[in-house]
Amino acid sequence: MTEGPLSSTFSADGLACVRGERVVFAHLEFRLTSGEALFLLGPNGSGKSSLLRLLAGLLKPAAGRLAWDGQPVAEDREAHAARIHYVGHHDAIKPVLSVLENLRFWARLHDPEAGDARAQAALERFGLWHLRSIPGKLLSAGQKRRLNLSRLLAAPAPVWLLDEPSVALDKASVRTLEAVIAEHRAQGGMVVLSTHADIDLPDAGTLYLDRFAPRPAEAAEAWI
Amino acid sequence: MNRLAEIIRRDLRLALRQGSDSVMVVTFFVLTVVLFPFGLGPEANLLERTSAGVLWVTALLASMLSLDRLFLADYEDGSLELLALTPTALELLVIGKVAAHWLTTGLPLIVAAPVLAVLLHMNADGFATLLFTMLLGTPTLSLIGAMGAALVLGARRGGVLLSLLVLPLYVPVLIFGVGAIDAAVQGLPAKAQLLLLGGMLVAALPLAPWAAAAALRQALE
Amino acid sequence: MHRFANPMRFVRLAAAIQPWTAGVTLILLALGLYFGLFDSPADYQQGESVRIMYVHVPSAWLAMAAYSTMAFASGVGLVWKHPLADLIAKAASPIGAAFTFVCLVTGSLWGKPMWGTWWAWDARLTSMLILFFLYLGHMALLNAFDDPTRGTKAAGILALAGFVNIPIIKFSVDWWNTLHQPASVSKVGMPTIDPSMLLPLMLMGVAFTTFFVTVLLIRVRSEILAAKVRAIRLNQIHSAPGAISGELVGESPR
Amino acid sequence: MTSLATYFSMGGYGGFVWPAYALTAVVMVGLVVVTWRGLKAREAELKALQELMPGRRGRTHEAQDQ
Repeated sequence: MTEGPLSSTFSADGLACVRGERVVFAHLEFRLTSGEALFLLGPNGSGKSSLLRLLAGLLKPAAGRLAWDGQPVAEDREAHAARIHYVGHHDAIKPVLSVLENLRFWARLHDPEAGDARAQAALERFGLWHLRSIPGKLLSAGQKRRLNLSRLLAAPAPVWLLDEPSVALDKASVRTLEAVIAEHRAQGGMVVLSTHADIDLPDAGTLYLDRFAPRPAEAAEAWI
Repeated sequence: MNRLAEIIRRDLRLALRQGSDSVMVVTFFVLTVVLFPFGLGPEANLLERTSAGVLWVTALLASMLSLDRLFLADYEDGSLELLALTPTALELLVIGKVAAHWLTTGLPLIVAAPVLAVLLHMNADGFATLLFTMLLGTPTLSLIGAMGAALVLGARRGGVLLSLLVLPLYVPVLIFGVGAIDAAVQGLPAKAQLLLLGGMLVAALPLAPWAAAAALRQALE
Repeated sequence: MHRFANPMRFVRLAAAIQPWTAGVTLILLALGLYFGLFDSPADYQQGESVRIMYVHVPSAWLAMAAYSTMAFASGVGLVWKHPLADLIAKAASPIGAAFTFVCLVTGSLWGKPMWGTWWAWDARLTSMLILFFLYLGHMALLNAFDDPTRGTKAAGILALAGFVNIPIIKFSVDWWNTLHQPASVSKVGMPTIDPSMLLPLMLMGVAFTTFFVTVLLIRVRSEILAAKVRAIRLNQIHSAPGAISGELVGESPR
Repeated sequence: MTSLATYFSMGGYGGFVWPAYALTAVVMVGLVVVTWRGLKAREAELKALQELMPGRRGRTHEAQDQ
């Protein structure tokens, strides 16, 4: 696999997130090492998606910092982007491209060296290989989600950030996802995910976001 | 660089399969130019004198037609997030998308322009310069337009807003594009205008993708 | 809290400065009007119509100064992420647009007796017209988003792009104008300025500037308070669900 | 009386000079009025909000920790 050092750490210190002039969470911290998984829990609006976007680098923290092996992530955005896979609410599938073309594009964009063998293996794993030449517009919601998840395997990256990955998935596919995550962790990968449905990850840590909700006074503080 | 080629290839493939954009742009261009003789009268002299301006103004409007969709589809289906998370400069990907946009809209305009120039009785001395100005000018339009398209992502009435933002910034390209052709038609050297057009392209090449990438990151926050 | 320099301190400071800038504006305006309308000679060429200059030229100055302010503030906002800078940019743009409009109309009113036409494609007027469109675009972009912070940030990028473009536009319009200058329009530029004309012009120029500062300060204060109101409301939605907060969010006394 | 009339006629340019000044005045006064009203509206809104929030928050947050 591509993990350099045997064990890496991904950590957050005093992280705060401001969305639309509101402090969503503050003083958030966690520490994740290779092979670990982290569940994000919390009610709607507690900032699970915001935290994942923040970890991915789509959002900039209002305060605090993210670090990889102690090095601030903000110092090298591209290196951080190479380390992560982000699965958000949208599946980013072009209706006129075939399943394989869709996957290949994202795999090569993430890693220009990514070979077709990996793409094939990824599609086979998620049960889409027989649909490889079907255009994206014909896929069901569950198939689209599985295609999106195939990106995780088509180009390697140590950190997976999954925002409700089980949405639209049937039971069998959720089991596949669990198995894929387990293998990823066994190879030294990290996973951070939020979910409403049950995804079973053995000995995964949990992060309750409502614990980092700002105190009422602080919430409006951003502008006062 | 591989990634640049990859995104250009994807956008071209998308344009090819979804079709219509290039065809629409060229059709608009041709149709609008053809309207002018009806508005101005078929008198060859008048048409000849206004041909450079008519062609450039119309080309400028046509190239704006498909701009608002440049990033919109990627924004709506989540592709833009993943593009922003690609381990490369977002500016590079913007250049790729602009290149694909220019190949599918700018280039067809350039191909159609000489035919329309004939319809407008443009002096044959101006043809080469017309092609040259469009070759130098339309990429600049695409670049400036990309910045506008990135800025209006998620805005209400983005399409109309886009033209308000972008058209004033198009003025210099228009002035020098038409200026060069007019000079050539009158037998004067057009080198200065062409150099200025080239200069604008060279200036827009780093600045516009930078601004567009900044706007895209804003849109994704 | 952290990087947010205390905006309420700015509000208090602005409120303290404001009466002074307002007072200076009034005094300078009175003086400028006196010298401009009574105690200055008519131009030997343009006659009394030259007095339009005392509102036209300061408007043009202010139109450009406001854009520079806006672009500078936007730059500060983008680089240092200072929300106050974004608000200054947001507050400056309608003022700039208003004075660009004044400049255009007074220019037209000056042009009619001088050129015999309401509008000539004179290089300076044309540049001002484009500047006016840039302002309109900026204001439209500011208000085009549901999330006001997104609007200010997008408009900030636009302001900077426009600022880079203004010299290019100015240059191209000048070039275009010298090429197309119609012979019938007599080129009446600024009259050679006599000291007796310079005095009211300067007075009005400074008065317009302090006017700009005064209005800008009020607008920024207003924007800060609006942001504070939004923050409190958001806080209520998220901390106290129920009838009271719902009711509060509903109304908006504008 | 005639001197006043000659003054206002501005050597025949009164029809241009006065509208120019009038427009400038209208725009300047208009800007001030609109801006000032906006400020007052915000102030009123803020005050109403703060009064509707008895005790819990309001002006006391500086006193709380952080």
